[in-house]
Amino acid sequence: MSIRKQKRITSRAIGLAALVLSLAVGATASAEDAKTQYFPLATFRVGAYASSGIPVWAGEIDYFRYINEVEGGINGIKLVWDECETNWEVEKGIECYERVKAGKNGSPVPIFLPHGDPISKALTEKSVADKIPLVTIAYGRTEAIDGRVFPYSFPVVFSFWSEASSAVNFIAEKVGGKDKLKGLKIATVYHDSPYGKETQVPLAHLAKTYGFEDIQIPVPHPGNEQSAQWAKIRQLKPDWVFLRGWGVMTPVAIKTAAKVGFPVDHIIGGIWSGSEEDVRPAGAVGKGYLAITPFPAGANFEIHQKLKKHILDKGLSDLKDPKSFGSVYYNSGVDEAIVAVEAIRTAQAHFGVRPINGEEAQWGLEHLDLSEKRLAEIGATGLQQPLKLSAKDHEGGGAGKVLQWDGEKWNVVSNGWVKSDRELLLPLIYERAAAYARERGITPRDATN
Amino acid sequence: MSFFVETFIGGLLAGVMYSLVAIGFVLIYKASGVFNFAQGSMVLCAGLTFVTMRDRGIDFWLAGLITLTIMVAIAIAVERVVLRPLVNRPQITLFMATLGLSFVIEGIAQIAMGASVHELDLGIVDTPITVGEVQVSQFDLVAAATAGVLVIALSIFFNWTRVGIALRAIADDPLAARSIGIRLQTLWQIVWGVAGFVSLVAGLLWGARQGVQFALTLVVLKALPVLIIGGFTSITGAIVGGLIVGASDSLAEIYLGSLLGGSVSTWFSYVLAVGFLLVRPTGLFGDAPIERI
Amino acid sequence: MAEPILQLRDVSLSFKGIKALNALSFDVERGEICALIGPNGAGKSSLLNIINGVYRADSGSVSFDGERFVRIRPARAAHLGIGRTFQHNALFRHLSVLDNVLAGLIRHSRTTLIEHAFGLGRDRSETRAFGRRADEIIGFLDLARHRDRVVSTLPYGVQKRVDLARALVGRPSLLLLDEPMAGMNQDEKREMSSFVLEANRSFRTTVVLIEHDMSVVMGLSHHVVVLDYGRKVGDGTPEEVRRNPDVIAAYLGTVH
Amino acid sequence: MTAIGTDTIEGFGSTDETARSWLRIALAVALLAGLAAVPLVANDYWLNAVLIPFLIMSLTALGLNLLMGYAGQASLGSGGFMAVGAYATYNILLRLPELPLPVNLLLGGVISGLVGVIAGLPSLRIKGFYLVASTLAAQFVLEWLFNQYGWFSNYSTSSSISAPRLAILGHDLSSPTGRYLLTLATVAIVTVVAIRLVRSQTGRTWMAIRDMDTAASVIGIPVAAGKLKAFFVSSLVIGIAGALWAFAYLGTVDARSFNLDRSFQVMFAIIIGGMGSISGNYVGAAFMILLPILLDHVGGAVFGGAIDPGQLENLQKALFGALIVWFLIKEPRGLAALLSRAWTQLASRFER
Repeated sequence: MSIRKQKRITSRAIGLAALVLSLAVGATASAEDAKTQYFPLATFRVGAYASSGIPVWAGEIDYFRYINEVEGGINGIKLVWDECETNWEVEKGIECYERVKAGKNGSPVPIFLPHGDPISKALTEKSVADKIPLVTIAYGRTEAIDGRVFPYSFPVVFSFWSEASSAVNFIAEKVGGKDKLKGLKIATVYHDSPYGKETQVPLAHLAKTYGFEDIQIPVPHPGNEQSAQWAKIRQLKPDWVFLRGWGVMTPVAIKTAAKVGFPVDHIIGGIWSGSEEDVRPAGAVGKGYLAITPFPAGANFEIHQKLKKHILDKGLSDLKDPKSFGSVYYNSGVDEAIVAVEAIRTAQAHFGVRPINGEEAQWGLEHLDLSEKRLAEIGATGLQQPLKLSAKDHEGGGAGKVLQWDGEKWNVVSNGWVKSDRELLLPLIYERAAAYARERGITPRDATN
Repeated sequence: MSFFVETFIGGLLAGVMYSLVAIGFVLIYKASGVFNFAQGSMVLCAGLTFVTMRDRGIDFWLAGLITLTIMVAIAIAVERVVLRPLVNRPQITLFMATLGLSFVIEGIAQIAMGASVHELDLGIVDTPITVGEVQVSQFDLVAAATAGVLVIALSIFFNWTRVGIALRAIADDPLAARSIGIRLQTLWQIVWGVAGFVSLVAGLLWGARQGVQFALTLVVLKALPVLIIGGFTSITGAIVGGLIVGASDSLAEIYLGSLLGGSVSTWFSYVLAVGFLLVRPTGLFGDAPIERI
Repeated sequence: MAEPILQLRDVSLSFKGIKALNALSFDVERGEICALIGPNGAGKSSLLNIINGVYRADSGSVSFDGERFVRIRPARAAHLGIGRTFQHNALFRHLSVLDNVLAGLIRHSRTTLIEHAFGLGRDRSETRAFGRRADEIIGFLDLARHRDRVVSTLPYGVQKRVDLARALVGRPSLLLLDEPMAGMNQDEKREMSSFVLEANRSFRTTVVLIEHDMSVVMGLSHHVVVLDYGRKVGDGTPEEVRRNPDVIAAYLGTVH
Repeated sequence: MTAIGTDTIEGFGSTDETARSWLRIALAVALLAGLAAVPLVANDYWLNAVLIPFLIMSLTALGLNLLMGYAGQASLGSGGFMAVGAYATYNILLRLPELPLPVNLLLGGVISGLVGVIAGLPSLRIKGFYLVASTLAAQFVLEWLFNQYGWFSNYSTSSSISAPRLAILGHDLSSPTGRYLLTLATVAIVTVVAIRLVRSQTGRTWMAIRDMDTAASVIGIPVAAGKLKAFFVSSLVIGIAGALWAFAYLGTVDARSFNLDRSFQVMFAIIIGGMGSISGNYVGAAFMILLPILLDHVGGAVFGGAIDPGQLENLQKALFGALIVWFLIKEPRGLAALLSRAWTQLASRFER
């Protein structure tokens, strides 16, 4: 055998050894670490959507650090976390989930944050089998609100259906009441993907209820060319445009809207079209653009002062770009971390102060009650809406604030939280959940306990 | 009717944007016989480099010059390190190698310059111009004019300079090129360098249109049908192909989309391209090889 | 006398305006060896390509075995019994000699994809039968020791023989050989000539061949057709052609 | 230059393998037995995230290799055909629940194969890289179709499809072990059939078309039928792989799982593994599926915490790309040829 070949084989053997080693290290438990609470973070720092993700993890990690540094953990149980790259792809997301689901160093996984709509959908059933709750804030399967059918999926705070309904209600607020919606034309320009289509059903229902005209205009992925769609909008002349984009689609939509002369202050971006990263690349024409979000931007919330004092100013922040402090995505990370931490706290109150496992965290989530009072204690008044979950309601909130871009930053322009018509939509959601249960042969849980 | 015209013109102008990217492919295909998938990453890299320097306060033209230098350097390096060792290998292998290469360029560009989204302002005002009832975007007109200038410049370059003539010669016979007195390798590097320049222009215009971000790499997907229709070896073909793809995509999205449910533009240009291929198996302007047995 | 196996009538062909064949007519009798000669560019290969359907004649017709056609698909020509070897190497280069020869039998196959996939009855018996036929030809052309070698690794002369084997194995009634001896030395040529002769005799295959070496042509063929710039300038027995002044002027005279 | 030139492949497809074939068969049986025993020791992670996707990717690569490595017709439509297989199988399971699972999978594959035949029609006229580009039309149309029309996903809100209950003869296969064994068995059976096929008349037809299609038609080989059969068989195998990808691996998918990136991944697998080689599919799939995971683990173990995670991820991506390019340059015949050389050396040492 030639030396070269031998070298090649040796190097391959080393590679293999390294794999085995790294897997083995991951599996060894050490008793000492079992006093920590483990949070695996599925992140996407590579690929087309990395720019939207990076501030989220920063907000999340900063809040975890704050809990550890200032509060000494959750009732003394320190948080540990590590990241796993998903590229926002289902396959890699599943690899991450499988990698972390057994916990780390003896500390169990209480909650998995899939950070990606398709990933969360693919994990729906695996998470039930593994008893690990998925918390998907403002994304994920809407019908998972029905916890009787989806015990381990938590589309908390603001589902896509609520997003659509709140957007409509904001328009009502602007035009002077829901009765004025009649006869309006509302065009939804959406990313043509399962995520984008989620709002078709509720909007059709709301259109029927309030008498506005529901126009649906798909934009094919990735959405870097939309002249046809906006030419159509110029022709149809809708009164409002509800923009549900993702990634590059949003800035291109705003720019193209300007090109055809559609007033940008009559475009309401959805949750994933409403960040600084979405509107900044559109440049000057983005001024006046609106967006509905459960994560209002701003760095003046009480929790932000604390984060600044204890984390950012001490150089502990995960934030690359200090400009992003208080941005929509940063705040979404903080929000998500608050929900996770409070769910653990709730579970601890029931099961005892120790690292909480998935099954216990599921109980914690279903009994989560983020009241105004509790939010004030955390310092998240105005940042997070009050939230009360139950087995029948895995969403809890269902309201968003509307922001307007002034060319530099977002300002809240809605009258506080704009509530969605949950009472109108919930029956439909339960119906769909029941249909899912029938198709899959799931017996819904009894929700009385 | 004005709606049709507007859609049509909007599509044509969008098509010019595709052509801009497609020209880079044509150049490299002519020189190295490879469909260079990494062109998209080069467009991203160019946009990102430029905008990063602008963000640091570097003068517009200086930033352009530095970016150009970097792009040409990358292009030449790619030619030397990746494509030359793969010479005489199946075309599909070369293609896949450039795809692998795009991972490298994207990875390194984002390590060096981050993954954030940047605004790129070229100072082009974009209020629509109204002619009769038809609106036309100023920005798109500027982009189209740029593409036009680029095509004219490249045509002059290929038809009247020694390098250009030699380049056309190597397509037929590598020995002929040598007889003109230009070394083949120098020639390759020059063409790759020019392709680097083209990716800079494309990067700037696309970057200004949608923000400098990762999605810039996806523009190659629209360049492909442009090239199939226009032929892999013709700059004129790239322009004509771009116009056809742009206009037909827009019209299909509106008129076919209302029948089939939208998003037809994800595939329409590809199906159209296959249609063209069935009639002319090497594209509208492509060179047809003669098979002998 | 029986009807000629092959009849060409006024066959013309042009490439981008240049006439490659100009109203060409001649017959090939059943069982003979017919040589096509002429300088390079005389249109010899084009003619073979028209006979087995690779090219389409602009005008004129071809009759083979009583069937008249202007345009025929190559596969159809093969099914009618027209075999063919190639001037430039056209073997299946990554396959072994045996597989190349077996490929020549594929058109006789009666088995289906499903039978191949699961190795069902008929597939097995057919494989055995084909193997026997292939081995027979391989033996006949003295290729047995190369049987399992990949053809692209074999010397040129051997590859030419494999090409012949691939054409012969399907027992064609007409065999078109495009310069079967090009690039060979005298020994190899002699060997190849004897194979062609042998094939003609034992399988009663009619042969049309293109060859430049006059000594080979004169020794091998019963009938010679001379082409020059797409025209027929001579047609007859080797002796007649040798004496034909037009031929001497157009062709033989120009050769050293 | 041909698009799929196999100029660098030597000796593939010849039948001079009888000498050591008993050894090979014995080894294959031992390997299969070993793989079947894996669930006894492996945890969920190994099964769900490593072995199942690796096996399915191997199967997909095998499908494409039949078309591209054997019949010489390159295609970037693999993702689309996987989607056809997945959605077809889903609908059969949904609408004809009484059919046994293996029949379902096969039927899904056959539907995918028929779609493949349609997508393969342009190959009768278009050659080389233009054909590659034209297969993209199939990829995009199919992806669009399943996203666009709710019927395919039984009108689920997210147009995604979820694995129905997987069972054979009453044995529940939804556990990781069950799904792994289902995948393994499918891969083993398809591999055996594929080996038979490429050594048969059909395989010879394909390789003749690949090596020289004009000569093939002249000697009477049915070139058009051969190409379409290659598209059929290839898409059938890829379709089965797609169904497994959806149900044995992911559980819930939408059409995006079968996008162009998937097609590229499969293409990489066979070029790196080795075109016109059965074992190359496994090696190539291992490269594409396992190497990134390995890089991630090694990167995490070595640099974890020291380097910013974003930088580390980008570094891994760049490194993976560089490795792809490096192997393409260094090993024209694919990693399978490298392993085969090593095997020959080993075997000759063994015999001595």
